[in-house]
Amino acid sequence: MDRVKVATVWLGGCSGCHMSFLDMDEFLIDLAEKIQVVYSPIADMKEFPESVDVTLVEGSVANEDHVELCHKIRAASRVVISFGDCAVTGNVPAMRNPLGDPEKILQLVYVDRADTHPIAPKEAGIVPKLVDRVRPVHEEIDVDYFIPGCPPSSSRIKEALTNLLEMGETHLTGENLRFG
Amino acid sequence: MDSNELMEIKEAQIASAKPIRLRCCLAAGCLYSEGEAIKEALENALEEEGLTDQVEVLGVGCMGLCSEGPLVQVDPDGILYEKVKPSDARSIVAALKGGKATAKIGDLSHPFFTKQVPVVLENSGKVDPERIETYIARDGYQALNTVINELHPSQVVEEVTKSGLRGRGGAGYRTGLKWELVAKTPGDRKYVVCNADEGDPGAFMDRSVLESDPHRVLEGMAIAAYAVGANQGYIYVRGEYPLCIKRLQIAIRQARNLGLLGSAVFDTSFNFRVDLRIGAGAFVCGEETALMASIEGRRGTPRPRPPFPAESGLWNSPTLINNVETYANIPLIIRKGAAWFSSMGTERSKGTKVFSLAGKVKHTGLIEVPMGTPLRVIVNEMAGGAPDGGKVKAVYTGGLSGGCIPAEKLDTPVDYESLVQIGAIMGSGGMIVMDETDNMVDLAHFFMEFCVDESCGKCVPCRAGTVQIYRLLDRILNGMGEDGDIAKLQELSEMVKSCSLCGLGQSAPNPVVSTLRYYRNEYIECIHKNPKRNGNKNAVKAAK
Amino acid sequence: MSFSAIDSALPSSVMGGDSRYKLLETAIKRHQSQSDALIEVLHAAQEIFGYLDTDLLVHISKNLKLPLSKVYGVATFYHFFSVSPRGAHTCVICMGTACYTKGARKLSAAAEKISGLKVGETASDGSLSLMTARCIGACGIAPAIVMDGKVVGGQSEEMVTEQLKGWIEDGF
Amino acid sequence: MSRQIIIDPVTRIEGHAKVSIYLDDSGEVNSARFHVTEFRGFEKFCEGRTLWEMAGITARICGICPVSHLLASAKTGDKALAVSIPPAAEKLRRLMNLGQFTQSHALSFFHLSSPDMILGFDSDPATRNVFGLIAADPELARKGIRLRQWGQEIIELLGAKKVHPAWAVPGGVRQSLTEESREQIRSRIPESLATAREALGICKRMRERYPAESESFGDFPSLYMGLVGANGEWEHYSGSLRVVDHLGYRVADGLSEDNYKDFVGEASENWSYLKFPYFKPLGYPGGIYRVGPLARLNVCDRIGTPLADRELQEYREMLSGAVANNSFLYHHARMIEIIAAIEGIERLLEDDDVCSHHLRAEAGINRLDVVGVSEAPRGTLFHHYHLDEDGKVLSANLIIATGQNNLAINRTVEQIAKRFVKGPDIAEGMLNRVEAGIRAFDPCLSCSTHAAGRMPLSVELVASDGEVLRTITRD
Amino acid sequence: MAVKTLTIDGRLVSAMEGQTVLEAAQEAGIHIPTLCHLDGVSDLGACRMCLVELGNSPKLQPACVLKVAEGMEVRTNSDRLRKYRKMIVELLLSERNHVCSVCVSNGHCELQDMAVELGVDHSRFDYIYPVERVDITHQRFGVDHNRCILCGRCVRVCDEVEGAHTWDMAGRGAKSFVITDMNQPWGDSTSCTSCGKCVQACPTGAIFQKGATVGEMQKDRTRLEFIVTAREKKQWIG
Repeated sequence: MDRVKVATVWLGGCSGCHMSFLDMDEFLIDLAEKIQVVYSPIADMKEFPESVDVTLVEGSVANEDHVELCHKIRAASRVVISFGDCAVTGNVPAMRNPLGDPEKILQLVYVDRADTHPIAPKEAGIVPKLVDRVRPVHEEIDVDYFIPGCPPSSSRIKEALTNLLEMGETHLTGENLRFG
Repeated sequence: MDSNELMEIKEAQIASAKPIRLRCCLAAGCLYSEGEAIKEALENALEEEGLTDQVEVLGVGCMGLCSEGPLVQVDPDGILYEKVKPSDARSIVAALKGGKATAKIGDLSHPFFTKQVPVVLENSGKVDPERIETYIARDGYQALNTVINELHPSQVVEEVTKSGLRGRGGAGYRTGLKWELVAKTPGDRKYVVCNADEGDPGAFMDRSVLESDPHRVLEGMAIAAYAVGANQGYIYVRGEYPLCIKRLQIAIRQARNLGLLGSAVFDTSFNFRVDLRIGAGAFVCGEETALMASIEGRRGTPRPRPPFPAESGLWNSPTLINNVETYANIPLIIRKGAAWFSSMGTERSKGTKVFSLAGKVKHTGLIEVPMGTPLRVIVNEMAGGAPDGGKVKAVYTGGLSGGCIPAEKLDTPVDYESLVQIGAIMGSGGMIVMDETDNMVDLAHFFMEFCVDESCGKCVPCRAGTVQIYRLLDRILNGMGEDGDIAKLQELSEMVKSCSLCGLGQSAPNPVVSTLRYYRNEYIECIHKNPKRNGNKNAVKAAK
Repeated sequence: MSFSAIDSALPSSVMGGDSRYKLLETAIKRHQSQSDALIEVLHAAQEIFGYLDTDLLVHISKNLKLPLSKVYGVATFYHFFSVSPRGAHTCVICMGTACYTKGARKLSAAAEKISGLKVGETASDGSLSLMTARCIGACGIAPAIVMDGKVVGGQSEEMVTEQLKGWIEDGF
Repeated sequence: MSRQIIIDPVTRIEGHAKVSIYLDDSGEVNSARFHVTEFRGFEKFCEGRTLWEMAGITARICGICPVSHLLASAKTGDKALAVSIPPAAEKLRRLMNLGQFTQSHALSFFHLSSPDMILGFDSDPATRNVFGLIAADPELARKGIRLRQWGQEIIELLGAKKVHPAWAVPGGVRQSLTEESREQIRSRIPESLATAREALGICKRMRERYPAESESFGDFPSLYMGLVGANGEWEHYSGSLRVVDHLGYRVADGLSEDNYKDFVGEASENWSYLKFPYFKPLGYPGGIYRVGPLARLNVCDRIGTPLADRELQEYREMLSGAVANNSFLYHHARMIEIIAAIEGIERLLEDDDVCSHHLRAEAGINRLDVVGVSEAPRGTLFHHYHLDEDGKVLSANLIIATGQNNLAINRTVEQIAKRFVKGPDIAEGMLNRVEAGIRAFDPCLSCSTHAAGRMPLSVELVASDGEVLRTITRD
Repeated sequence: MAVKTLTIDGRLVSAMEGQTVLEAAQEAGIHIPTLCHLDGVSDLGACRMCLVELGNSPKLQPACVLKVAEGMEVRTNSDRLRKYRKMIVELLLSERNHVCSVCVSNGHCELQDMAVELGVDHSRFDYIYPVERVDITHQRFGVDHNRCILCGRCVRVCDEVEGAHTWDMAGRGAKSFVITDMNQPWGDSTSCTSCGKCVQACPTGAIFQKGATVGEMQKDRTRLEFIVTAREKKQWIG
């Protein structure tokens, strides 16, 4: 049997969900027999593959690179899963939203708070422009399943993946849905 | 005050009237367009011409055809001058002696006038709202006299029940039934409240009635108070209507001075005091439980019903709440009888209804027609259809809680049931006409902006749901809509409608539901304008 | 319902016999200091003082024997009442349906553009307040606006801009 | 004509970044830059939050070293309350931090860097990852996974969550260990130590196996900064800051975090969301310094636990000078630190205080301008809050380990690029070395700003006027 | 008082006249979700979580204020109700800035519990991200308007149980917010008795004990219940 092609990506988040993924520990070894990681920040593939079975998206949509990557993911993935609270709700990165214009925040951090050489990062093609409003992934693309949590515990991730691999779908219920 | 004195006032007033009267509209629309100045100019012109013995100038209430205002009508010959300017005064006076007036002369044979059946508006434009005598001269307060002196309260209730009158505030609840309920509920203290918090966008019937004929409403309330056993009344009137407030204050004072309100009305043991409560800019206070909260000096937030006001209203006492037009019908029902009243209208909707016409029609203003009049007659004949060669696209009735009626359905008669059947409601009587240039998504957006602004914030569906509906509409209108948005709108609308605490929330989605029902294509067109639509989430998924 | 009255000293304007407070006393007395008459008293206070500042609301709470938060809650529920001063000039754009269908939104956009304010805001120098109203009842002359209390009808974007420009240039 | 190579995303680091390599007309590397491409704005949106939430919020900066932020923030909070926390609380905080050192260092080595070292820098990029390691050496992989798990478990047993426990608080900690938990941790010490020693062994052999790499992965003089204990011993939680130069000379000693602004400055660049802290007395960009395992071993006199001290001694003997000036040695230093951490954990567990219930000092706000410091696995971390009288944050400044390595990482990238990247055909392995050089620092870009990559790795041929002439893409 | 018999979810239940459907259901062990309801204070029927279906009526009624009646047929858990409740929770989550992960009430929050109960795995509605204040001027307590769901429990418990009426609701619609006294800093409130009932009454992390860190704020409803029982039933020992 072909292994299920899995991608994990990471947008505006802290990597905690990926860490929680790794916290499945020795189950990862079992998992390696069933899945093939075809794209991930912990692997070296540089381009998102053209066809993926399942993509786990950690993080919120916070800059224009994320927007572009989201659409690429949706176009290439059979199943897209919002992975963790940032992807599901916007969570902590979205705390900047009530402050309004991100340019003002950049000004504070890089110009006002610099001891020397104050300049707000802007180089085109290098540092992506921030979107006005950080948003959850499903506001940008259609999302099939949601794994909330900050981060979702490894047992929650395990359950979601097991369901998906065994039954082809993964609607979490009960305590497994708790945000935060 | 007794019946004889009332007759004396009436006769004295009739006797004092001069042979020719220039009735000068001083209701809000005309007043804002120099109504006072016109009246003054006319008086000056009469002075100059030495006609003050034979001609008098009366400041009167609304004559209906607001779009052609300011209006001046000559009584008794009936000539109606439209769009009068103070500079026209001299020629109007001259015309009394055979000259030619510079002002435009209105066509009184136009259906706008001929198809009207004035019941509530019988005195509008005829009496001076600031002089009680002019009301009494037209049989004012006679019904109250009859009721107090000749009828048992239960007979009054019966008469109202028999008339088939239904609440004119919107829902169409049977007025007699409501009265009966309050009358039957035991309580040391009962209240009668007049809901004059007319807030629906595009509705100005109540304002007009109060500005033009305030005593009629006071009389109706007094009759109601007698019927249900109340001694205290409140009129809750919009703060946005300063002229109404002023005229009501004058009217209450005058009626009290004559012993028609206050203690010992008509020298009987019946006491009825009326106080004004001035709204402070909250649409939700038109909802009866919110209105009562506001009268009690609290935040105007509604509470769940039951208990209904009839059982537990103001200060937990039985309370009768009717709207302005409902009360305004009462004196005539008593005077002319329930049978007369129920001879007008349709099987289940009796009497007449006042409508305010606004939007894309030639003649905007106020009309009163028998229930059951087809919309087509009102919109195309009376209001003259769309102006500037346009085409009527739809009529929006019932204000916020109503719905739109597409041009194809203009043959629908205006009565409670027929309108509900096509997804609109009678509502309080606001009628907004849209033409082909109007975008229905924009209309829904306008109404929803209103709802967001006016939601009291107490219950979640209305407070947060309307905001989300508004955001969706805003997105669609601005060309940022997505394919799933219409379904989302419908789902939200259904929830807000089913779950909101009060009428405001329950009807808030109506503009969306009703425009979606008939003009879904306009929504789709807007969504298709989204430049990013091909890259949007649903499109991408579909392309997979 | 009980109320722990606040005994803090009233502002000097009250103690100093500000004549406006006397007017307010009269209004309160007219309603026999009934707590139910809060909205009537607020109407009176707003009329006398132009807006309802905290001291004034505290004064009203005390006189009507109402909790402070209740008075503030009521004062901010109703759009007629303002807890901050209005501008020296006010421009109220009617958003009634008749006015709306005849382009009221364009008028408000024009007013926002020339004044740099958003509807509902007062200029920081206190020169101008921009507001909207629900139907002022001047449907016959739509679109209508109320400039410093005077209703003017048949407005265009240019007319609004012109008038506001005058105010802005003149300052107060 | 010049060319620009962009490596995007840089993978197998904590957080994503890009690298630009600029080639001159002859195909030689002219310069290279390391870009961090994401920004979240913690410093701004923390304004208005309460002091007591800061630990929980700032922990969300990073999912790998949330404990570092938790501790730095709690320590800043201790100062705001002006309390000294109960001894048990300090011991427990140390325990959690050592648990974190273990898991984070294990992650850095086994999950992220070992694929290069074990499978080879030029091995197939499709399998050059932890799953490739699982396939190639399942036993080693399992050991690595279990070592990290043990570290995470310590965090979980204390803080109820492996990632983002909200446990350390201003004034102390919320919970101590149960006796069972203490035993559970203790029982796996031997296994963990064995794995750590095995990994250290691998690291020791790396210099021989990859001589070219070890010479060029950030081999240059710089300053080093880190905490040291009262007696100059290795420190990860408190103590004072020491700065040494490339020869081991103490440039500054006994520095307090309170005065960090006197010796740490921050600069910004147009091309990175990661700021550039520099040693202030030397100015920008001359004030280049390194933090983290390499620096900590350079600044301390000794570690203070027997096994680790033995390894430190051997390590120092191996070095040509008094200090290590080569970033390749970060791996080696990191493994020594794991051993130090395990020994430290063992020692702490012997103390019954770890099961104490006297854990928290309570007080109101007593100081308004407060700075806290801790050693994160990848280096010194500063939290600086300005509070109002009620404890609301008026402003926050966070200086993070990887930021402090930013200048050094940039220099490393350039050094490696100049050594390995040669036109006209750019082999994948050449570029992987550039990334591996970054991995040596175990950068935590989520901390600094958090980054995410997007575009494929591409080599762009750029004309001098900036026009892209040709793009070569690597899968 | 007369006993009324009604059916709730097909079960025959008897209740005293004057009791609400919610009380009757609770006594019968039938769970109806609530948010603005708080035992011991008056009910508003505002959150709409407890809406139930009645007989053939299309109108939904809030169980917390609906009085039992003879022969009443109540359904508390239809698909339709669950769908609406779920939407209401989504609306609440998107209305203000509820960042569960860093909230003092994370794990002990009634809104969060409700999301779990109703299977809310994300909100379909746009997050509004309003600018809200945090007030920690009070010596012992704080209020974070970002997490307020405007249920008004604090207002009622302060008025009806403590009798201070420090809290009330100001503004209107989506711009409503709870205030202390004249919308002044809580610490400046002259009426607040610092009793802390509002803290215990608040269903989310909006009102909290100062010093509470993330996830640490656990509301203790039993203390409130104790006071209410003691007052109403003159019963001090359970």
